[in-house]
Amino acid sequence: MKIAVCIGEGPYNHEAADSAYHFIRAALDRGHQIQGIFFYHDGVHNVNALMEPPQDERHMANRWSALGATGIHIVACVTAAKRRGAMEQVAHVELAGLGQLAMMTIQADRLVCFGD
Amino acid sequence: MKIAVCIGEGPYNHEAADSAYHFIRAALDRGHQIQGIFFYHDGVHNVNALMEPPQDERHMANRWSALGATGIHIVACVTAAKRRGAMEQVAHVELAGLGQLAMMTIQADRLVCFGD
Amino acid sequence: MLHTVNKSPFQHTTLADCARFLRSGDVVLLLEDGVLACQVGTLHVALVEGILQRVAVYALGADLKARAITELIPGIQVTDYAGFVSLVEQHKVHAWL
Amino acid sequence: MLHTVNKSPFQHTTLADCARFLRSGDVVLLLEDGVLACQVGTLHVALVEGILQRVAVYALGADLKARAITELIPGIQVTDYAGFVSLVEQHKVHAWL
Amino acid sequence: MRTVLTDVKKIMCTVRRAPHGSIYVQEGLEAALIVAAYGAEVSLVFMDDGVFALKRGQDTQELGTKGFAAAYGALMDHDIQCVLVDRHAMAVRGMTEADLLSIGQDAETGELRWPRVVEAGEIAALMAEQHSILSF
Amino acid sequence: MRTVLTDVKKIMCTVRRAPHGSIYVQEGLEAALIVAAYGAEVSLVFMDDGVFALKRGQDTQELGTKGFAAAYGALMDHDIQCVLVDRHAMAVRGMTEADLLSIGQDAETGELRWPRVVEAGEIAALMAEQHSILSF
Repeated sequence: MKIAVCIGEGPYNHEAADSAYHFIRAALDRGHQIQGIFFYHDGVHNVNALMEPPQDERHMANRWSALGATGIHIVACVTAAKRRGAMEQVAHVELAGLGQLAMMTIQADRLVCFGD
Repeated sequence: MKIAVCIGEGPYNHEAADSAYHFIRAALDRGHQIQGIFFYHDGVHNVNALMEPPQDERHMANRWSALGATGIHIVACVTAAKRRGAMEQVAHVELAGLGQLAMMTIQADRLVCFGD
Repeated sequence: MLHTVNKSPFQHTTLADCARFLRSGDVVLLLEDGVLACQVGTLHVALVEGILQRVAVYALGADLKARAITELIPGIQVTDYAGFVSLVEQHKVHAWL
Repeated sequence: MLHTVNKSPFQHTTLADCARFLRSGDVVLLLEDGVLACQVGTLHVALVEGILQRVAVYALGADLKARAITELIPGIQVTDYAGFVSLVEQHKVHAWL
Repeated sequence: MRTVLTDVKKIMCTVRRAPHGSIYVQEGLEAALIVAAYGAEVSLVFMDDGVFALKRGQDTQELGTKGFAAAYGALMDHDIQCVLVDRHAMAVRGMTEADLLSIGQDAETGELRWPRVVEAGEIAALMAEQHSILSF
Repeated sequence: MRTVLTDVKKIMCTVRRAPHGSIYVQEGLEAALIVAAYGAEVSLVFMDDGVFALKRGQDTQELGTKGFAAAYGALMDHDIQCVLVDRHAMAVRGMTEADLLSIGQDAETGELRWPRVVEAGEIAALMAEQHSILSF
């Protein structure tokens, strides 16, 4: 099954991004295809290359980047990111418009939204 | 009167930062001294130098920077900012520890918190 | 004590939570989505009227205008940011975030 | 339809709001702070029991453990992220954010 | 901008948050317009505090924010015909149909278009028909 | 780290959010410890969903997050003696005193310390005595 995921909240502040990550990992383990991951609203902060969490904490941006390195299409909304100053993305993440969210949603069999 | 302000939410996503800004302007107009402005939690995104909001929208980081240029002590929590990747501040804003929040709170006559 | 409430009473319990901690002489300031509590004819009029019987309630005019809340429960006082500052001069503040 | 609810029922109306839109065959998944609704002996047991009479209710085990919710209202089924995926395989999703 | 697809997908956007206190309504409307521009059949449903986004007379000038009135004007251009609002949510919030703002004009007749006030059951039934649902 | 001030200020930190769904409790505790380290007399009050932060047995291992148990261990080191929890908030959430976790040991006697369960009126009275209140 092709699954798209939309994430609307930033990392650390809310659990939403953690839930999305665990869900995506489980979906991959069950053999599904992730059609795409779209970061919207404050979600764009998830893939900020400048984050330096404490060493004993999970590194959210690196998690997303690692997923992107496996070929999963990961997009942060460029309009939302510009507004919020999240302009330096980790590797394997694209900055693009809402059209990507539209395409993912239309092409996937399922859309799952995470947020606050 | 000496007033300290703590802001716990990011710009644009929530109205909290707008409310804080309007409150601070009104306090200055009434002749009060702003002991300091402390950005905590997602609030650290307020002073991100990389934000580029649409031209017809308010520019939150520039607003804060302009207040800082008048001599008001503006601090973003360094731990919160590192975690979230808000590492490039606009001018007239300091990146520092929670001790600054403690000092502001202790030294001011009033503390007003804004957030989600 | 000045209690600031910035959440809609229709999806959050914040205003009701705050009401349990009010003392004589306290003041409630509704701002941001909190001003939605001002509207007449809603499910939560009794909650607001109960609070009005005990303490003064203010609402920020800019937030009311943004949300087109024009018919207010009688007794609620509309103020502006300068009025907010004035309330802060008179009271310590607890923000019910 | 799979309805995901991630808010505490004690400070948000999300679960009650969602309940108004449930149809036969739907499923509710409680996750994040939403799992706080599972606790026995709370103010909102009747709300949860009412939902359980109409549809299946699941809760994410990892979120229950994080919050030390160990005494669950009978009928709630504990699942994991793989179970979440399985529910998504079977249903379209509406997230009550 | 419009892409013709052989298989038109039904996509619902639900708006449950209050306007102005957060940006979700504004960014949600922007997303709904784009999804429609990509050829999906979009329905836009205002529930819970989202109904306040449809209140007539919102004026954000004093707040110094832009608001999202322009997005409503674009709904018809993007062929978003199905704009629903939950009757119960309006009632408990003291809103009547007379409080609703217009969501644009019919391109042909020039008549004003309005959100359609419906029961929860109709919204739930429509949800069940969707290919996917975006939450704002 | 401790600064001696002639005029010790009373600062209350209120915790009203549920733990783990957001970071407010964790960052709030970090702030409370620092404020105490700067010589203020800190009281820490758990109200509404904040009472869940004091539930015994929280285990975030499966979530892959760090949690904030360490912060509780540091309360006594920072001389935060006044840790209150609202009785009504606990009751409506199905929590009893037996569900509460310990907030450390007395430095001299080694006895376990516990949050003190109090009525809203006592919290409101204590609020009125504060120099300032931080909300988390």
